[in-house]
Amino acid sequence: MAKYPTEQLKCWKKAKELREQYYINYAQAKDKGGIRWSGSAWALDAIPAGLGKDVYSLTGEPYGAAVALDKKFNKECQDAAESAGFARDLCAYMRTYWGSIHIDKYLFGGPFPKPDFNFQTQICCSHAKWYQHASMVEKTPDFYIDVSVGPYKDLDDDRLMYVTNQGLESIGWMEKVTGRKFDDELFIEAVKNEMRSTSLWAEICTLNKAKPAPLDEKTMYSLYVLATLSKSSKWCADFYEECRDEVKDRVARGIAAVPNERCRVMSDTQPPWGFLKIFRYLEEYGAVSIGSLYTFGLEGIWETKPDGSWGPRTTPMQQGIDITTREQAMKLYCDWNLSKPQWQHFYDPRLKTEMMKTIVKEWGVNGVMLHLNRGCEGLSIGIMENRLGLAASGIPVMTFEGNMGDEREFDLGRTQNRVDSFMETLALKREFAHA
Amino acid sequence: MSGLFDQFKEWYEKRHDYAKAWKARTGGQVVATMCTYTPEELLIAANMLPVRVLGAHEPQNVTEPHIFGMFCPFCRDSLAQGLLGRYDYCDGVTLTQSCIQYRQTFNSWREHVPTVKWDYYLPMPNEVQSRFAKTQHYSEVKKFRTFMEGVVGKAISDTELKQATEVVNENRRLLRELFEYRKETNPRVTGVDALYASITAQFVDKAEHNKELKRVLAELPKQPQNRQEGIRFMTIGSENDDVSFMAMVESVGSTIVIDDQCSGTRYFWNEARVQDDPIATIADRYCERPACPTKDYPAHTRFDHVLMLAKDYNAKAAVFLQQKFCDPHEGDYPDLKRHLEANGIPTLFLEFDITNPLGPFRIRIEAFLETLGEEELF
Amino acid sequence: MITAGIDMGSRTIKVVFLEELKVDGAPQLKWGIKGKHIMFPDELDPDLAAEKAFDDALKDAGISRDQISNVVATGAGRKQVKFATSDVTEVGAGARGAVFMCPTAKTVVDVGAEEGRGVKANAEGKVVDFAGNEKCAAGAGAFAESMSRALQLSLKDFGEASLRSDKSIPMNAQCTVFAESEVVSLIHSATPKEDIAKAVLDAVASRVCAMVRRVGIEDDVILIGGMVHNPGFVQSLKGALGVDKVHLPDMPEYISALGAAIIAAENKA
Amino acid sequence: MAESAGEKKEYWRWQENCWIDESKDWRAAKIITAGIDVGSVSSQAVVCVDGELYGFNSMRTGNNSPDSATNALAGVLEKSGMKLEDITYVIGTGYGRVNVPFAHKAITEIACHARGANYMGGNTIRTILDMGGQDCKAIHCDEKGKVTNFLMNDKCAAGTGRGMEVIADLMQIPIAELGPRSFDVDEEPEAVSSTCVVFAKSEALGLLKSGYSKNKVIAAYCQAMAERVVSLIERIGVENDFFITGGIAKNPGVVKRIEKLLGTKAAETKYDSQIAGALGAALFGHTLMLKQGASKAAA
Repeated sequence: MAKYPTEQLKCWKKAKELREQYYINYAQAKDKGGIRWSGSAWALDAIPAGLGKDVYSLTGEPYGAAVALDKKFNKECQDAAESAGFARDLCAYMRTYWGSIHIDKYLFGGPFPKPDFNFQTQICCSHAKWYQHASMVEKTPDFYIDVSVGPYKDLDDDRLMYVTNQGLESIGWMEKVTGRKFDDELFIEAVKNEMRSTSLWAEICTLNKAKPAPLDEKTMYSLYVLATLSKSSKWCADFYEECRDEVKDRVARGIAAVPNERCRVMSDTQPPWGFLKIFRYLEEYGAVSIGSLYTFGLEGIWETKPDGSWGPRTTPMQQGIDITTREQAMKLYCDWNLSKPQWQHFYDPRLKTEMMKTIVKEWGVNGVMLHLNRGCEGLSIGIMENRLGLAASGIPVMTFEGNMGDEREFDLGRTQNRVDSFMETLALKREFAHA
Repeated sequence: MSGLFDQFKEWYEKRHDYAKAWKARTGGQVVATMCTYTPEELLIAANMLPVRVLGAHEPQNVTEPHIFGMFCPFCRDSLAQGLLGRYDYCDGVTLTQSCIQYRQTFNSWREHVPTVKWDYYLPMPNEVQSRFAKTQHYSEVKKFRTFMEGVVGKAISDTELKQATEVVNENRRLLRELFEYRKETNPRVTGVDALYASITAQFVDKAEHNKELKRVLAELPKQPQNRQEGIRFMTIGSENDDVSFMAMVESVGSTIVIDDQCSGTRYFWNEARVQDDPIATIADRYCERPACPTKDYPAHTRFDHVLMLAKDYNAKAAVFLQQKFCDPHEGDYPDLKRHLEANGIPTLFLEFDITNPLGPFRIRIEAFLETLGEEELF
Repeated sequence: MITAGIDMGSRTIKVVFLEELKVDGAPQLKWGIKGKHIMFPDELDPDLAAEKAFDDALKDAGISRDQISNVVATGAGRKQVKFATSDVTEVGAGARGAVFMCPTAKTVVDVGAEEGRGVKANAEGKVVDFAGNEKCAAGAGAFAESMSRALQLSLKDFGEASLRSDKSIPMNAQCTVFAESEVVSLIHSATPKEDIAKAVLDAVASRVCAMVRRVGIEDDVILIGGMVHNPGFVQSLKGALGVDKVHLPDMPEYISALGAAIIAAENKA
Repeated sequence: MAESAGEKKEYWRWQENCWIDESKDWRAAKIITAGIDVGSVSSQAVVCVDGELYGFNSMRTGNNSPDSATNALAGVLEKSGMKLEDITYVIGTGYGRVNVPFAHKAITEIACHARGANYMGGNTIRTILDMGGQDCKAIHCDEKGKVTNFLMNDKCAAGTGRGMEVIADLMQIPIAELGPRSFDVDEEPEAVSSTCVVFAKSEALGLLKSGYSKNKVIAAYCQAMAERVVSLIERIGVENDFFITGGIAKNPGVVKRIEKLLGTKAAETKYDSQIAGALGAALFGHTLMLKQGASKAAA
């Protein structure tokens, strides 16, 4: 059965520790007089970094995903949000986060640590509502940066400056609500860190083009999560460098994530976090999920290389650009973020279909599994058009229904049944069953 | 009842016939629009007829391949109408950025409705409260103007823009005048009448619509005020043109006196403040209008606006008409409900789908009315 | 060589035997159906039920167990069949059986008790693409069945009644449970039975059709599953799909078991 | 068709029930009123004499609502020897409330359930949960039994009685036995994850295959239903005393679990919980008659 050698990823443990430390740091920030803020995993987090070296964030979506792994606590949160009158079809992470505030319990122990301010990026319809309600309940000041200026391919200076100006405005606001002086050097450093982290993460994903794949999607979740927590921190960028080197070494030595790799699939949108075993189930068929536009493009920043292939975006530092002023840094930083692959489909599903087709081609993917995620409107918008677009290109594709953060909407038996049918269309037989 | 609003009713019921006839008569282009943030002034200045796409409230099976079922029924119904060829007379389709759900309708429409010749996505800022929003929207409206000039093959002059703005402003003014009558005790204008008037403004030639509004406004003072108003309701939500629902509500002991909906007041509430630069006039107007929840942050400006409407129109209770799966409204609902109830306006929540079961809705409305009255039973 | 397919459904177990026919000079294998059998399991223990169904079927067809070279199981309980050599999903088995019965079929519409499915198949009967309904739009055969009960009609009369109606009453609810209330209210408002029957079958056909649209509707279309027996449904389905002809195979309930038996033979060959 | 072979038992079918209070003499009464609740699944008739419960009949709704209303009332009339003319005022409620041919007035079941609960559970009842066949309501009322707020399930049928019927059918266990059986388990299972009624069958079969006993599957379903209902009721808030009406009130497997989740006990009643709507209607009729009498007397 096993065709390839495999071994545990060495930096996996470190990633786990960094993640745990992050949540503890946030909870304990006040003990040392630090600053706490909360916002999205795609908030422009290099900006608050300019407030000092003791600034700690809590990003809402990863927090929701972390809660989703704790069935009992998750339900408590979801029920609390529902009792407050919020519909079940709203963003599952958002409901979890609200519920956590309403019951005043933090997943990692103690009461919910109230942030000094909420700092959010608005692209989907829920991101502003999320922190509006949170701010109302917590009585916390809130600031939003509207980044919905259309797809990156159509970006012009006016659009870029709209976002940049809001970023610059947020600095004065933060100074006012925290009483701290903003440090441009710290900010510029954080911008560089973020560019480094997100470009490196794209590079790590690129290494998964190798056969056998050195990483499977389930493992990638434990790695990419660090960027969703704190992409502008030095520890995050440094970790990705270490991780990149290890994955490179795995490729060189032919180490596989799934030793019986016979077929490569990709998924889409967040997985149903309570049911990651669906990836183990794929392995029973020798199918490895090499990633998704979600794992690649939520925190990875990409560009099309001269040879037409997809690879990590070249950072301004690599281009030899000297970043010296707040204004220059902000503009480069906004431009960088606006090129995020996972923001493009908000305007047109064809952009996402094309990116997925690129992944299929370059990563040697045999079939695509689309998660009709009832928990996230933003990432499942246009998903049926993606299905049509992929199928029209002759790419085998299946859909399954679920919810990233509300397991009541996922049906394991039915999903496995769908996977069975899909594997049959890919001419794969189940080889073994996990205990 | 015969009457005063029959022309609006006819336009509503035969909207496709109307648009086709308009096209044949004028030779102008018809544009499918998808959100009330669309700067119609620009389309009118280009001698086009903006037609807002509405659903048909019929079961359909054509959108399943395009939109996943957990998205808002209005968006799915709107797409269905395109896929079924009901808007085959529309030359172009345009969407001004609001909620992400609407974008699916627009994207699938521009890709799969074969009669579409051109399409334009206008990425209007969402954070209209930002002090940079108007500058940014100014830039976007300007780009739209340039695009439209390409479509019609000639320049759209400032004078044409100013004239178009005046026509649209007049329409807004007249609708406000009409809605003033709803403040009366035993109002002469019912919720159904008002809906016909405001929804048709979204697809009938504005000059023609203005003429009809003026005629109705001239007749209204002569109408008797003999309707028993019952409980005065306000409706809150996104798009609603379910006339049979509205008629049912008004048949069981209530009158709908005002709304905060994009099929109603949000569409026409504020006039554009005329400035020297016609583009600035237009861009600012849409940033200043009563916000859809999608664009209402950091401050919830809607909450006090809705309350003000309820007070001004003496609404005794509010009914939320929630499009199922509409996240922006679902996100506002609990806090808005609390805000209204804290200020003495009880609320009822109803969830709307493409087609609505009138029977179960009637039970809820009647039960709600019973909580507001029926003292003789106790 | 005789192979067998066993379809373990939630309420019935179906068995089909297939015999290889030797035709001199034929380039491809030909098969003939050797026997078929249907059973309603009383007990919920799937092992015992499968054993019993298979034994009864063997007896019925006059075949002994050692004549069977290969058994492929399909259906919801396919993993429970201990004596099966391998298994195949009902999607794969259904498509294979359907294309066997109608070699020109490209689109297979499979209407089961709970779920409707659209399958795009190639000339070999392999699945190219498939789509099944999501939660809130589910409900197929079982819904029609319980509604026929509510109207106090047999399923057969129910289907025939619908053919006598030319009304189209839209069903508003997506969820079948709510759709049931709608039917009840139609009954209360004294709507003629035939109109209600048509409304129900139109609604099921429309849901199924929405699924089939995902994979695309390409001629020829074949319908499999118990609803083949329901002429009213077939009529509604044609209307919804906008096609003139829908192939209706003989022994439609056995198509999945048949497909499994064919796959058993092909795997052996 | 092959499927028609074999008689199918209807395990989901619940008991029909007719009762009169033999200790009362209706002939001596001043005011006799009736309430008729025609629901989508069941119909009830209640007769009150002088504002007290006298008799009721509970039966399945047939395929004609006027007939269902007539038949339901006929049960009580027959048992008591009363005639329709003896009843001064009739109020219809429930889904078919406007189809009760002999009714003088129609009132929604929401108001009637609250009024009925106020009688059955006492005037300290503030929160009522009504679990019907296809819907589920959470109602708040004041000390007079007047509704102050209510919520109904929308969009999803999970947590309605229909789900229990499906399970009864699938498990081949009469519906009345489901509750008691749900406690006959070695350990309390977690709730089934998906409460979708339409997919209940496939989910239950999956559990059986994974080694669950029938009772354990039932327990997992009762728990899921309880959780679903509690999430509805928590949106409106639970204020004591708390009372459950409707068919599911007779299923201790669900009721006990709801009580556990809410941390409060439902008020007990000696009456059949299914008649609350019809009873409320009859009581409203009584109040209206009293007021009319009073106004006549004054006039």
